[in-house]
Amino acid sequence: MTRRSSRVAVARGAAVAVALLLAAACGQKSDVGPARSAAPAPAGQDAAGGGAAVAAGPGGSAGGGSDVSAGATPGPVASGASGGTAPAGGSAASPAGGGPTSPASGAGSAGAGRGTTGSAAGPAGSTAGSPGPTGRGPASAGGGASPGAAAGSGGENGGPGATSPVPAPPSPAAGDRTGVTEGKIRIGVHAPITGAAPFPQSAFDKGKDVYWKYLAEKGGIFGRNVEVVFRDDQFNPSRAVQVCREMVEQEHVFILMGAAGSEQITACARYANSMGVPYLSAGVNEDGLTGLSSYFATSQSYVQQTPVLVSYIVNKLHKTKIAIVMNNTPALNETQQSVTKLAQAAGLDIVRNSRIGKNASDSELLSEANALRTSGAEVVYLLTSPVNFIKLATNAQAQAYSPVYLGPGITNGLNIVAEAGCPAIGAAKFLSPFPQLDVIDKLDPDYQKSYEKYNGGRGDDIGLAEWGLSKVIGAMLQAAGKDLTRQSFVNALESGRDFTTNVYPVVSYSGSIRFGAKSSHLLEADCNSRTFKTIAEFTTGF
Amino acid sequence: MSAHVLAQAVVIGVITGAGYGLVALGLVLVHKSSGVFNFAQGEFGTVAVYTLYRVHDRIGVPLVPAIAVGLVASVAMALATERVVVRRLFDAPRVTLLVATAGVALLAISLELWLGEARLRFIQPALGRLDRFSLFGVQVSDQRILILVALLGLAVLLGLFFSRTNLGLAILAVSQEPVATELMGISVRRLSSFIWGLAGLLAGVAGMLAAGDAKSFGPGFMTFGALIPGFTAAVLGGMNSLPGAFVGGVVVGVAQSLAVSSSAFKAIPGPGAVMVFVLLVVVLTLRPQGLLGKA
Amino acid sequence: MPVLEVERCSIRFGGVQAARDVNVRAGEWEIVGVIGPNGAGKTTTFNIVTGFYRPDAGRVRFKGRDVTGLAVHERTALGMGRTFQNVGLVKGSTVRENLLTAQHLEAGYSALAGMLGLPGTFAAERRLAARAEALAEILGLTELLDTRVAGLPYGVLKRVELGAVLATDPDLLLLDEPTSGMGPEEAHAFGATLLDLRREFDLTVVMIEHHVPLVAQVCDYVYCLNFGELLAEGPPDEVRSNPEVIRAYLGQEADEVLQQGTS
Amino acid sequence: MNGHRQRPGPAGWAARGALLAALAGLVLVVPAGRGNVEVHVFTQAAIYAVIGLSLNILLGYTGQISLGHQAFVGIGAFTAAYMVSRAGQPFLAGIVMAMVVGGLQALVLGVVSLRVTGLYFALVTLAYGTMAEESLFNIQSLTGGSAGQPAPKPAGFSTDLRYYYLCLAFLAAVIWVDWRLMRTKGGRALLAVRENPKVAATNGVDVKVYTLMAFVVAGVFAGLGGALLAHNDTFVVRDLFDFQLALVFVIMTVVGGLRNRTGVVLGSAFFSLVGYFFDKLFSGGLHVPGLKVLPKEYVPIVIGPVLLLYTLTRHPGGVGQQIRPLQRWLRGGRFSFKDTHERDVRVTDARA
Repeated sequence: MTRRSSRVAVARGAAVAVALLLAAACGQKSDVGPARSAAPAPAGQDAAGGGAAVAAGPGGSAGGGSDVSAGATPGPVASGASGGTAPAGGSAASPAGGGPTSPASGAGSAGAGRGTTGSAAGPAGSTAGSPGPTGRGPASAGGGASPGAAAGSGGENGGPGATSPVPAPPSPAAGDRTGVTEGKIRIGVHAPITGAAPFPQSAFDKGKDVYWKYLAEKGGIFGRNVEVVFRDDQFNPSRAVQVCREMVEQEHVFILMGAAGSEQITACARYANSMGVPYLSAGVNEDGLTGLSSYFATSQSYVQQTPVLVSYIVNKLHKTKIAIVMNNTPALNETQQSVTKLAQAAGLDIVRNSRIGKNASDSELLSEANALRTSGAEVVYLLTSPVNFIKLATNAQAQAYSPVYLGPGITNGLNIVAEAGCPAIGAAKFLSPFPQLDVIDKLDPDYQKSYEKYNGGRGDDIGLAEWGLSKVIGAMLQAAGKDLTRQSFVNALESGRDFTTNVYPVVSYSGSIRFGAKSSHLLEADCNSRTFKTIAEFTTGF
Repeated sequence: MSAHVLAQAVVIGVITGAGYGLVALGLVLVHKSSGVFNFAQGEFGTVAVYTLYRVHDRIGVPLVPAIAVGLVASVAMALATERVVVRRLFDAPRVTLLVATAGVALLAISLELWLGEARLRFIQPALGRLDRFSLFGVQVSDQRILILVALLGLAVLLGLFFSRTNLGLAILAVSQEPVATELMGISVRRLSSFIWGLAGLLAGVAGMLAAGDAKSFGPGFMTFGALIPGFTAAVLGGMNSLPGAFVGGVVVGVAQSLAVSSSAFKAIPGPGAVMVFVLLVVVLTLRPQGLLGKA
Repeated sequence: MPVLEVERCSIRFGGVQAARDVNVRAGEWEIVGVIGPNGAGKTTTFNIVTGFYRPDAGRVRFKGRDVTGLAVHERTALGMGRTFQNVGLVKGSTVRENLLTAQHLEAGYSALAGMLGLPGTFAAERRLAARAEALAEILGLTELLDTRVAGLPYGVLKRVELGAVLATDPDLLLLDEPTSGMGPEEAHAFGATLLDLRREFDLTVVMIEHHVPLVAQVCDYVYCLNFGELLAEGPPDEVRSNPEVIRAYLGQEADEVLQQGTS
Repeated sequence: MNGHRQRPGPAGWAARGALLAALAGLVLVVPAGRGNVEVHVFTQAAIYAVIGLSLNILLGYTGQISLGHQAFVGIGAFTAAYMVSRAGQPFLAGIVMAMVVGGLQALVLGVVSLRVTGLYFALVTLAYGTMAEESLFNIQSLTGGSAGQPAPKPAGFSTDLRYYYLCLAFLAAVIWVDWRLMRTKGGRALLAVRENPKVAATNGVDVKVYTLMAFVVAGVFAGLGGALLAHNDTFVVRDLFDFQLALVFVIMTVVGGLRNRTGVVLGSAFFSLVGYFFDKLFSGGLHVPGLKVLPKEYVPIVIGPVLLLYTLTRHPGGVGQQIRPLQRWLRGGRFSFKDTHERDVRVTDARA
C-alpha cells in the first residue's frame, strides 16, 4: 500500500472515531464534517477544542448538553426484582440545547416534580427529578424550559436547563406538564413491527395519526393537537424499556401507550411507573401490572376475557375437550390458571395444557401440533404470538387436524393473520378490544371517512385499532380539562367516569381499579375472504 | 413416544434433513476446491428466496420464471463472493476467509432487514390441498412430497454430473490434486468460479424448498436455520464426501426432529439446537474423519 | 554419569521404520556428533530425545533420570535445549521478544501474578530483559534486538535461535544442523564459538552435522545413522574412515567425504 | 521502540498533552453533559470495549476464533441478573460470580479446542453460541425465559452517569490486566503457542495449559462484560444474544485491529456508538432515495461487514495499525507512516 493511501487510511481510522466522539461533545453535525476528512493531528486539535467546549458543558452551554443528572434513589418499585428500570435521575438532557439530540423535540416541556424534592426553577427554566410512584409533585415554572434532571438522592438540583427555541408561557396550575404545550400534546406509542409479531410498519405509520388529524380539524383538545411519537419494541422487553426511555427522556412525551405484547407492555409499564409517566395499554396480563399507580388498561385483561370465552365454548360451540396452549412466559401463568379453573368449573375436559416458547422452532411447533392432534382436543384455547399461532395451525392442518382455535388477544384477530394463516386457521375466534372492518361503518362511520381523507384508500384493521385507541385517549385527554398535567390526567381517569368510544369497549377506572374495560368484541376468521368478521360486539358473555 | 409420532418425526426429519444435505453439498464442494468454510452458503439461499418473492409476489412474474430469476440471484451472489472476497484473500489463512464469508452473510442479512421488512413472511403452498398422501400412517402434505421428489431428483442429477460429465470429474480432480489438474490443462480459477456458482445454485434450491416447507421466511432464515445443521452434516460426511454430506444432512435432520418430538427432551428448551451441537462436538472429537468419511 | 542416554529406541510411522534400536550416549561436557545421509533418522532421534515422539520401544535417560514419558516442556524444564533444522523462533516477534519468550521458565513468577501486575513481576521482567541483552551481547545481536525476526537472513536466524536456546539455560544442547547455510570458514568459526559456549555455560552438546570438518574439529564422539539404524560410532577419525560409513555416503556425499579424508 | 530518537521540545509535549487532555475530556467530561439515554449508550461502548478485549485474547493472542462469543457474554449477563434478582445477592457478588461462571464455561470450550482446532473449532463455537441462545438462555428458572430477568443498577451507582464511570473503572482494570499479560511470560507464551506450538514447547511452555488459560481469561472478561451489560440495561433478555451479536463482536475486534489494545477498544466503542451517532447525524434514519429508511438499529450490521471486508482485504492491521503513527507521536516519537502498511497482522490460527 502506498504511503499516500495509508495517510488516507489514518484519516479514516483515527479521525472517524475521534470525530464521532466530537459530534457528541458539540452536538453539531457541522463539527463532524471537517474533523472527518481531517488528518489525525488537526483532528486532535479539534478534539482539544471540543474538550474545551465540553468543560463548559455541565454549565449548560447552548452547544453542549446541559443538565447533569445526579442519582435518584431507587424507588421501591424500581429497585426490587420488578423488571422495571431503576429510576435513573430526572428526565434526560435538554432536547432544546442539544438541538441534534432530537430536533423535533424543540417544543418546550417542563420537568417532573418529585414529591419530596422541591424543584427549583433555574434561570432558564426548570429542574426537576423523576416523580415518585405517585407521580404527584409541585409544578415547575416555565413550560418553555427543558426538563432538568434533579437528583433524588439528597435532592441536589441539576444545572439550569438550556432555553428552548419555542418558549411557552408559564402555567398557573401545579403539575407535571412534560410533553404539553399550548398547541401540542406529545404521546409515545411502542409496538412490535419487527420480531415475532408480523405488523407491517407501513400500516402502522399510515394509521397512527388519522384520528388526531380528524380531531385537529374539529378543534383538537382545547386547541391542542396530538403528536404521536412511535417506536418499534421489536417484541423484546429489554428493547421496549429502551425505547420507552427514549420517548420519555429524549422525546419528552406526556404519556406512553403500549399497543401489544404482554412482556413488552409489562416491562415498559413498570419503567413508566418508576418515572411517574401515565401508561396505557390494551389489556394483557394483570400479574406484574396491578399496583402500578400510573398504569391503566384500555381493554379487558386476559383474565377478564376468560369467562367470556369459556361461556362461548360451553354455550355456543357445545364442545367439551379443550387444550390450552400459551406462550411460555411467567406473565401468563395467572391466565393459564384462570382458564383451567373456569373450564373445569364449567365441566370442560382439559386434554392438554402446554406452553410454547416465544421463539419456538418450526419443528417444535410441529411436534406440538402432533401432540394436540393425539390429545384429540376439539377446541384449542390459544394465547401465543401470531407467528406461533399460524405455524401451529399450518402444521396441524398438514396433519389433517383442524380444531377450533379461540382465545383472548389483540393481535391474533388482525386480518394479516387470516391472510397468512388461512385456510389452516379455519374459523378461529378471538376476542379483541376493537371490532373488525365489517361493522365499523355502523359503529363509527368517521373512521373510514377520515382514513380515506388523510391516506386515501380504505382503512385497514390496524388503522382501526389505532383509531380506537386514539379515540379512547382523546376522550381521556378531553376529560382532563384545559389545564392538562400528568396529575390532572390521572385524576380524570380515576374519577370513575365512563369513557365511551363505540369502538373500544366502555372503560372506567378508580384509584384501585385499573382494568376497567366492561366488554370485548368477538372476531371470527372467514377464510373465504381471508379476513376476520365481527360475530359479537361489546360482548360480556354468552 | 408413540409409533405415530416417531414415524412422523422420521419423515419430517428426512425432508428437512435433505434440505440440510443440499446446503452441506455446497459447503463440501467449496471446501474441497478452495479449502474455505463458506459461512455465506445459507445466505445465498435466503437471497434466492427474497428475489423469488419480490419478482413473483410484487412484480407478478409467474412462478417458474420467478424461480429461475431467484436461482440466478443466488448464483450471482456466490460468484460475486468468490471474485470480490475469496480471490483477494487467496493467500490469507483459512480462518480469515471464514470470517470474511461470515461478513458477507451478515451483509446480506442486514440488507434483507433493511430493504425487505424485518418481519417473517408467510407464503401459500404452491399446491392446493395439503393432506392427500400418507406415509406410514403419517399425513404428508403435497408440498413435502414435492420437496422430497425434488431433492431426490437433484441428488441423482448431481451424482450423474460428478460421475459422468468431464466437468464434474474435473471438479473432483481439482479438489484432490489442484496442481495435477492444472497440468491436465484445466484452469483451476475457472473451475473455482464454476464451483462457487454451483454452490450458489444448490443453496438457492435449498432455500426455496426450505421456505416452501416452513411456508414462511425471514431475513437470514437460512443462515440461522440451516447453516449450522448443514455444516454438521458436512462434518458427518468428513467434509470431503459429497454423498456423505447428503446422508449426513438426513442424519442431522432426523436426529433433530427426534430430539424435538421425543418427550425425553421436553424439559430442555430448544432441543433441536442442543442435539446439533452435541452431534457436532461428538463427531469432531471422537471421529474427526466423519462417520461416513474415509479415515 | 552420562547426561544423555538413548537406549535401543525404535519408532515406526506406518510402514516406515524411522529408527531401530538407536543408542546414543553423551557424557558431561562432551560434544557428540550425529551424522548420516538424509533420511537416516537423525532428526527423528532428536524428536525422540526432546519428546515430540514417543518411541515404540526403548528408553531415554537424561542426567540419569528416565524421561521417556515426559512432555517436551517438562524436558526443557529439566535442562534440555534444542534447535530446529528450519529455525525454531517466533517469527512475528522481535529478537528481544524471542529471547524473553525463551526465558519462560526463568521468569520466577506465575503467569497469573504477571497479568495482575503484582509488584514483584516488574523487577523480574527487568531482570529477564537484562539477561536477554547480555545474551544478545555474547552472540553479537545487540543491534538487532528490536528488529522483527521474520526479515532476518538465515545465518543470523540461526544465531538468534542459539541465543534463544541458551536463554532456556540448558545443560544439554541439541543442535540440528547448526551450520546449514554456512560456508566452510563460517562453519569453522562456529566451531570455535561452540567450544567457547561450552566453557561459558558448561554444556553437553549433541549436534546433527553434515560438515565433516566441523565434526572432526569439535566432536569428542560421533554416531553415524543410516536408514534409522546405528551404522557406526566412535571418535571422529575412526568413524570417518569406517568403510560402512563411506558406503552409506556413496552417491550423495561420498566423494566429498573421500577427498576430505585425503586432505 | 528504538532508543536513539530525539525527544520533542516543550511545544511538542504541550501539543501531545493537549490531545491527551482532549481525549480524556471526551471520555470523562462529555458524558456528564449528556442525558441519561445518551450516557447509557456511552456506557455500552465502554462495556463493548471489555468484550472486544476478551475476544482479542482468543482471536488475537491465541488465534482461536470464537463465533459464539454472544454466549460467553450472555452467560455472564444472566448469571449477574440471577444473583441479584433471584438469589438476592449484592451487585459485586453478581459480578464476581459472572466472571467465575464465564471463566468456567470458557474452560470447557477450551478443552474442546485442544482436540478440535482451526476451522472446525470455529464451527463448534458457532454451534455453541446458537445452542446457548436457543436452549440455555430459555431456561425460565435461570433466565426468566422470554420475559427476561431484571438487573437493577447497584446502589450508589443508580444513575446512568455514575454507572458509566463505574464501567470505565472496570474497563481500566481489564486494560491493565491485558497490558500486563502481554508484557509478561503469559502473553509471550500465548504468542509463541499461536505461531508455533513446537517452538513454544521447546521454550518450556506447556501448550495445553496456556491455551486453556487464554480461554479462561477471555471467559472472565466476557463474563464481566455481560454482567455490566445486564446492569446497564437493568434488564436482560435472551433475544439480545443472537448470532448477529456474535458477528458484530468478531467484526469490531478485527476492524479494531487484532493484538492491538487501543485499536480493539476504539473498534468496539465505534460499533456500539455508530448506530447512535448515525441517528444523531441523520435523525430518524438514513433516507436513501429510492430505498427504505435505514433505522439506527441496523446500522452496525450494515456498515460492519463492509468495514470488515475492507479491513481484511486492505488493512489487515485494522484501525489499530492505522493509528500507530498517532500513538508513536503521543509517546514522543516522530509522526511517520512507516508501519501502517505492514500486512503481518492477520486473523489467523497457526493450526488452521
